[in-house]
Amino acid sequence: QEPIKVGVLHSLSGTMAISETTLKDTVLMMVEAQNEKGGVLGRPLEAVVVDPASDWPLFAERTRQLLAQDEVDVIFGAWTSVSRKAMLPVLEELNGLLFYPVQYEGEESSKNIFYTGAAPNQQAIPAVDYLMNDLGIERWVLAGTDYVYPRTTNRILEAYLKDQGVADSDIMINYTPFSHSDWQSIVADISRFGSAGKATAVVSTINGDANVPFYRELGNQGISSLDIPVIAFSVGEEELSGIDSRPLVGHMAAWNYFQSVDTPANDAFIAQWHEFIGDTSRVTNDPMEATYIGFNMWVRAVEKAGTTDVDAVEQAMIGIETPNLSGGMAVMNKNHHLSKPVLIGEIQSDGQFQVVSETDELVPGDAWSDFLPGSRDLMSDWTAPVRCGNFNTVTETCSGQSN
Amino acid sequence: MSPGRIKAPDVSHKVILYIEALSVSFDGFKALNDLSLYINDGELRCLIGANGAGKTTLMDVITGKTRCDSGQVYFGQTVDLLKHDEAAIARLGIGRKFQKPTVFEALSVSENLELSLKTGKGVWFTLMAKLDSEQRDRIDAVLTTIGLSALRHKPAGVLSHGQKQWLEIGMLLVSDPRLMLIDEPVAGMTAQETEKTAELLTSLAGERTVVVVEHDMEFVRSIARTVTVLHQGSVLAEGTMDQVQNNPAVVEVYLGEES
Amino acid sequence: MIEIRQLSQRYGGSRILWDVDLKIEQGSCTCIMGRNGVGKTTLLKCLMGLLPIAAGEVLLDGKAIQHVAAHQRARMGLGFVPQGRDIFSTLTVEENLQIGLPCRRDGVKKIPERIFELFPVLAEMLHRRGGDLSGGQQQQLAIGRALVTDPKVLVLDEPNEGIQPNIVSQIGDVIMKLNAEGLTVVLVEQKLGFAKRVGSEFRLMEKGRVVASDSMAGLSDELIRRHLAV
Amino acid sequence: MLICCFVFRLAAAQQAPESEQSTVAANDNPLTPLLQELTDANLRRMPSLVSEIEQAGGRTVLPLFMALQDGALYYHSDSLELVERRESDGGRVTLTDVFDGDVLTDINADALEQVRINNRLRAVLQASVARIRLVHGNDAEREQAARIMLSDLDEDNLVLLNEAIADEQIPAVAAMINVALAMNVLVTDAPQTDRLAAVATLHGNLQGPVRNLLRSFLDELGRNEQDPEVRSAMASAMASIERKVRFYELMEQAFYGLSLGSVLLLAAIGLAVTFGVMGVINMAHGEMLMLGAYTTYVVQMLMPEFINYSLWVAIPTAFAVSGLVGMFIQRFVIRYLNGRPLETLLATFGISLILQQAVRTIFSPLNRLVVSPDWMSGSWDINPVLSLTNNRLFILLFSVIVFVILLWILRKTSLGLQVRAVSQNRDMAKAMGIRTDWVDAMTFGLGSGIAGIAGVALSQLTNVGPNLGQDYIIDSFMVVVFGGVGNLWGTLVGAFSLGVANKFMEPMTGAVLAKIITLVFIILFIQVRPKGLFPQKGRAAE
Amino acid sequence: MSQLGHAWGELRRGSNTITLFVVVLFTATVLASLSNLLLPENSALHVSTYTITLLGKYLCYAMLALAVDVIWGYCGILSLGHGAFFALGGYAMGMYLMRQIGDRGVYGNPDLPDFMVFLNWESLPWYWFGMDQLWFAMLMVGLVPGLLALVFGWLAFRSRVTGVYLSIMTQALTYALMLAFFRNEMGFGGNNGLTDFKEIAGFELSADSTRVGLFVITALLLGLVFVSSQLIMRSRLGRVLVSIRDSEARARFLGYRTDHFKVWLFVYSALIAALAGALYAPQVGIINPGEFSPVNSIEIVVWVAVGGRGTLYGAVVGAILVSYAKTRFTSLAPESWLFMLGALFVFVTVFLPKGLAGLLKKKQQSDSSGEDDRLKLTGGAGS
Ligand SMILES: Nc1ncnc2c1ncn2[C@@H]1O[C@H](COP(=O)(O)OP(=O)(O)OP(=O)(O)O)[C@@H](O)[C@H]1O
Ligand SMILES: Nc1ncnc2c1ncn2[C@@H]1O[C@H](COP(=O)(O)OP(=O)(O)OP(=O)(O)O)[C@@H](O)[C@H]1O
Ligand SMILES: NC(N)=O
Ligand SMILES: [Mg+2]
Ligand SMILES: [Mg+2]
Repeated sequence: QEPIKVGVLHSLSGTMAISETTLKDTVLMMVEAQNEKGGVLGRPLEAVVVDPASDWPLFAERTRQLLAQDEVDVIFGAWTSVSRKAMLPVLEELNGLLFYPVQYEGEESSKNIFYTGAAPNQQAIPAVDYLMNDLGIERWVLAGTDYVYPRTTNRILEAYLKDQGVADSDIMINYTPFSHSDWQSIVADISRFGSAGKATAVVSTINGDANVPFYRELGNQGISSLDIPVIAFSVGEEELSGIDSRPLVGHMAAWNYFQSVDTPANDAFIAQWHEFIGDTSRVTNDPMEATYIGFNMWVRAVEKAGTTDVDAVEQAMIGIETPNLSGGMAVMNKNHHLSKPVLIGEIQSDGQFQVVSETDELVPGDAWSDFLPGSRDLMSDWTAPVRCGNFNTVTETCSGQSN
Repeated sequence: MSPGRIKAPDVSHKVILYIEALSVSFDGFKALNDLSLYINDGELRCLIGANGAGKTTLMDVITGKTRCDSGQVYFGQTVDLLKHDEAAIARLGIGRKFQKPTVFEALSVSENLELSLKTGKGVWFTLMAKLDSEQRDRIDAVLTTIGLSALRHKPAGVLSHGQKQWLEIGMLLVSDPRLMLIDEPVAGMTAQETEKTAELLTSLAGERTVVVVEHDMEFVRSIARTVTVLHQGSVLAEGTMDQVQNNPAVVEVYLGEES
Repeated sequence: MIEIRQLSQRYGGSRILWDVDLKIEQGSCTCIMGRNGVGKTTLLKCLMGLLPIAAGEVLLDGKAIQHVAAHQRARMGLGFVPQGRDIFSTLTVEENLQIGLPCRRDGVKKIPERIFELFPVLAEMLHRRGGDLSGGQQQQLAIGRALVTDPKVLVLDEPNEGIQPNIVSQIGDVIMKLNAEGLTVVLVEQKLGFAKRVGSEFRLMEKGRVVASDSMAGLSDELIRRHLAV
Repeated sequence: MLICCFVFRLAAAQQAPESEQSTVAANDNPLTPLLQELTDANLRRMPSLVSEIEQAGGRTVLPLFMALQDGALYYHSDSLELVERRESDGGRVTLTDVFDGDVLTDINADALEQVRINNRLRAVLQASVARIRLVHGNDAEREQAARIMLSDLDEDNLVLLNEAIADEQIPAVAAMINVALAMNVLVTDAPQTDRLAAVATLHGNLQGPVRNLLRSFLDELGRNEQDPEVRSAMASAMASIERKVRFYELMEQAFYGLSLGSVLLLAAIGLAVTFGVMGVINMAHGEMLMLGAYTTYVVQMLMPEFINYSLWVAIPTAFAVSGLVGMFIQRFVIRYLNGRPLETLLATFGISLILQQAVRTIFSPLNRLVVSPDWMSGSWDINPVLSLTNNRLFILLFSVIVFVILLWILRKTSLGLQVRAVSQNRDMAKAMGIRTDWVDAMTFGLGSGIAGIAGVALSQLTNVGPNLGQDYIIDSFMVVVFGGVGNLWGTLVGAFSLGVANKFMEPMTGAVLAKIITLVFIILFIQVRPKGLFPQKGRAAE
Repeated sequence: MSQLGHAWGELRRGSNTITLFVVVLFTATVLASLSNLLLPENSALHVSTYTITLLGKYLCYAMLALAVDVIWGYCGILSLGHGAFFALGGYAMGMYLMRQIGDRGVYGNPDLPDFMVFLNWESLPWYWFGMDQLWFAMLMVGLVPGLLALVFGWLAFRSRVTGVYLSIMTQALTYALMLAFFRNEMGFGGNNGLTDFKEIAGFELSADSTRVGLFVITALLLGLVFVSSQLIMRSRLGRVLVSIRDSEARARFLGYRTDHFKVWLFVYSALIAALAGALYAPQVGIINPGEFSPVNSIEIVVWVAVGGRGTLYGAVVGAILVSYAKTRFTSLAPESWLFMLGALFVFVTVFLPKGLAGLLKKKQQSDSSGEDDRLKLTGGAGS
């Protein structure tokens, strides 16, 4: 039987290897497990792993290589938005299929990409709601790494907070470069901002590497979750495994999945992961779950379509439901985004999260934010008759890449 | 096309180089101390003086390499050398041979000479420049004079110490300067080569002005008309070779008993 | 004391030394002479171990040393004053002198006073950077530096280049004095007068070969004309 | 019954303190059902439950609250007995009785479940603990309790404060309580004289709540004090506070600057040796830092019980590891590049790639967890607005010590002299009997080893991951060049001045722009002083 | 006129490296292009568009390496920041390509690129004006990096910043630019940079013919830059540059204003780099601040060193070879390619000090060297 080729396009070297290597392993694990179950459509799966080396143009080149040279049927890959943006034109040109497993800023919907991570409305907005309603936060620090995901998320949050009646003077926005390591003055500023007598929280979109020194500085300056809680969107179990989490107990993160979620599916997944990676101290995290969901959905869709043909699979994907690890079912919507539950967890001293809040219903991922003027009127629907990733509901036209 | 041409210095008062009250110090150490010196046009002047007297430093100031603390240096009546940088001074027609031979090691011997030619030195000029036959002849002639014809295509880096000395002299010759400052030309040369150099320098004087620094007294004697003795940064004595040689102060600090 | 047998040397493709044979007697002062570029410096560097040799043997006190590292040769008693002085320019005069101390076989850890007696100017300039000295001062420093190592053989490459006359004669005196005290001297020298004054032996080189060797008295005008004249 | 046994223990615990004789009989102790409820209450019920426990138990529940606050309160899944479960650095678990602190050995740790806690509960606990401590705590605890109450002046607390001031002996504690009371005077309708006296008490007080309160009185949209006399007193009190705050903020900024400088210094100082003195453009320098940091990680892995001492082991080990790797690199690569400094850039760049990938392969690409020892955590609180973090303080001190030692080695040992000689003229150095090979290897080893030590310090500040080196290499080169290649003092001054400049700019420009401005400044500065702050002088340098 | 003739003469006279280089380059280009366009896709000789794009990228890198070699190999100016000029050229071209998207962006805004729309930019910043015209964009491709090089070079060379100081300053320059371009406020798309290009000068970028066209243009320009650089290096100007490399002070005493030469060369080199960047952006499909990263610039230097600095063809060969190795290694051995690449660099420096070109030269030399060298060498003075 000719194998079905699965492209794996995660950075194994360079700055992003820190996060992406795990996802490569996750895909390999899923492929292996699927092959044990007899493959897909009776054909074995074969993973084609390449290393784009955290170099964005290389993502485009490798995508082209996977699609044109290796002729893979699907790609699981990318972490940063810029790498996805670099891949996108190639995917559309060569009609490839990408599963993108990381929370991102939204404002995109391509026929060739399925977004299994959270859109801002599946992470940021529920998190702020929780802080505002349950913790009575009145003053906000929006701290992020200076790139498009934090920028967009914070812009959305700013608009949202103002909608909720928060004054300008009660919002502080701060951006730092990638891998920023000297947080002394910023943390001191936050501390000062938070000592004005109003309950203050930090909404952090600080990216991976910069978090360790950030949290260390928080701990050392004695800012506890009681004084100024921090809720992060990019800090998961994997990031915490590199930080001494004892001083961070009580700070929070918002995700669609936590390793600590107590479900049979999750227990099985964790066991499978530990066995595959051969290290029981390795943790799982949200992008892994997103990869897991994406992979299972793709398998289901291929089986449903009876072929790996991209157009057929793309259509078959919509409406597919597979179990997520936190207990419910994840649904793929017409806009290529998932409906998922949103969880808020507090950091525990063992580096795990304790879920303190969970949305009652699944939150459908929103490709276009309702809080940005440019995208308020846009919607995405890849089913007939709209078949458009950015359909303007006012002018009733589809602009851009879908032409 | 000759963008390299530069007005000749005004030597109406016969003096081509005025040095007045020149002082240079390094970290408080006075290398030149209120030194005054006048060089006539067409003269062959020998500059002697103890090691460390400031001879090389003087040349450094004249050629723009070292900034002085105070004093004046004029080329002819009008050109204030202190206001020019090295390249401009070189273009004015002041050439120099260094005490420690410095040649362009990666370039061949003849290319070293080609670059020293007295022509335009601008970017565009050199981009378009081509050797004309006159220049070619000139380089050949100089190569013969300095005895490096056979090595013309060798990179200058492989030359021995003495050969580099000759090449430096060659570079000076080919650039045809108005004023030549020559620092220790015969160091490391055999007696015969020294003689040959003496002849060469004597023949150059007259049309050009030559200032030679040298410790080889025989050599100095063989070329000198006027000798200036520097000591601790100022002029100790000046005169003919004989006068200088019999000056007890000079004997004391420089020549020693046996000369 | 020193014997060189069938020494050959090449720079890349071109051969500089051709089967050089050379003997230097204990306590002699041997002048190596020859035109520019005949290979004198190259020969000395081969002797010091600073250049790899292509073939041949170098013996010091009957022991083959061609495979001994340069720093070992220095410790075995070869003191070197190179052409162009090669002062450590950012080191002070004092440091330049101190560098040689560990080489001494007698374990003395202080710069011997003797050096400053020979070259008083060094005492004056003790704390100035070596590179700032004038050429002549550097030359004296270079000789002083070599003497600090308490060598058995002093190898000098044109030590008078650029030195004021009274110092030249002083250096000559120093060399003769040291020689008289039993130090073996190997001297490359272009100036005939000086060579004749201090040297006891001469070796003439031409195109990478030793073409004549004799005691200084045997240096005839004929030889000079043939091998040294331009 | 197991519950009986538990209750018995509780009763015994309540008997223990002499000052407060418990009159509650074991059987009708109102605490018992509450404590039992603790084991299965949901998080919404918890806050009120905690208050009830506080009411019922008074000071006896303090250890319980402390354990709960730390997430160390567990219960046995069958017996529902409450125990305190603590884990040492090495992972050894100790179970103790919540009330008397006795070590319990007869309980199966696997059957324990944690009493869950969240932030809201922590806040409630903090207030409860403060209330208990205000009365029963030691001096420091009482002062802190009063301070916590500053931002929470409800009636209960005021009663407690008023009681407490009556027999408070310690001036510092009394002062803090008085501040709280004075704040209360201001917010109640007290007569003018009282209010003026209260303002006088608050004059120049740096506590955050005091400032906030005064600000709100001066704010027209806030409480907006009407009485002009009181208002002007408040204004002057506020002005004096703000003057002090500004001063301390300046101090704080200077400290941040020095501390950033110390990190730059540590990162650069090894490079000042390999690059500055030896002239090797060492692109693998960052990886030497990285190796030092990973060494710290490995050391901590090997001695989990002694985290507090791990750094003292890590420092020499890191020096040895990075130093040996450096010597290895020198012996097998750089040695062949003598006299070709620019080529060393190429080779060391290759080596840096190899080393990065090597740790990725060995330790995984993930960041490694390096723990701070207790003595490096926390901060030195000088006053409410100025506190210096301990780890930064230690690193600042450490960087200076490393600098002094290095300076001593290069100035006072023969190695220092020899390396300078070798880097200037290798052949001549050989001719002077110097073992140039050995000197090169030792010096490169020294520079690398120091980088390793710096890595230990960095492991206390930032990620220990394969990219660690890359984050510091450019800054290191910048510092060395800015200070003047070959001059250690230059590196010192360069590092500290860049650090301070950066930190003084940051509040105005933000971190990114501050960094850009610093870079542009360095570029322009080098135009003015082409050889850095402390150029090598003399003829040879030309 | 006569100069042209002179140049032509230079070109013909024994310039076999030039001829060889040009012939090889063009044969390869023509063959690759034709086989992509004419041969059916399943033919064994068909060159895929993927390969064409890859080759196009390599040629851009080759041009960039050439730019570095011109200053480093011939004038001893080691720039660790040449990626800056490359990236600026790329950005200028990228801005043009962004403007060409017009209202086909996801928000359908005819004036503002997408990233500006969703970050709420009201209008196009002034520096974006005119970038919708190819000629203007091309002007900017040269002007902006050229001016930057001029200002930086003028400042640095006039103050005699040399050696590692200069190298580190160029690194600071590109690093500062990287941080600046990362900032979203700059209006260049922040970390994402510029991407999702649609067409260039009216041609669909995704069409094979456009890709081949870009590839051919790149090859042509590389050839042109190579020939012109080769001519410069063979002129007296080239020798002056080498003399500056050997001893700048001495060159000054000969009357050369070495700072002028260096500034001129630096600008020339920056222009080549910018041109390479401008060709790179449309072929790769994205330009972002990562191109400014100092590591990228170091890699360029590595290409040159591997190929052999001081020989232009060496730089070209080095760039292509190392990039090819990287491409191969990252797919053949994704987990360990860095070991191989790192080892390659170490190997080349230790065993091939003059790079691959040096290896070639050595072979030639050892074939033709004889014992008669000594005659030339021991001439001595006079005779
Ligand atoms: N850059 C410098 N820094 C410090 N001192 C210097 C510098 N240049 C020269 N000197 C000092 O100035 C004095 C004069 O030096 P100079 O080289 O001019 O002497 P000189 O007359 O040429 O000697 P020689 O005949 O030995 O070449 C010396 O003592 C030297 O140490
Ligand atoms: N590094 C080198 N590479 C190639 N050839 C060299 C090198 N160094 C010296 N030579 C050549 O070797 C020959 C001998 O040089 P050497 O320096 O030994 O001469 P020398 O006898 O000391 O001359 P001088 O009296 O001028 O000092 C010269 O012809 C020189 O060109
Ligand atoms: N999509 C992100 N987190 O870059
Ligand atoms: Mg002199
Ligand atoms: Mg010699």
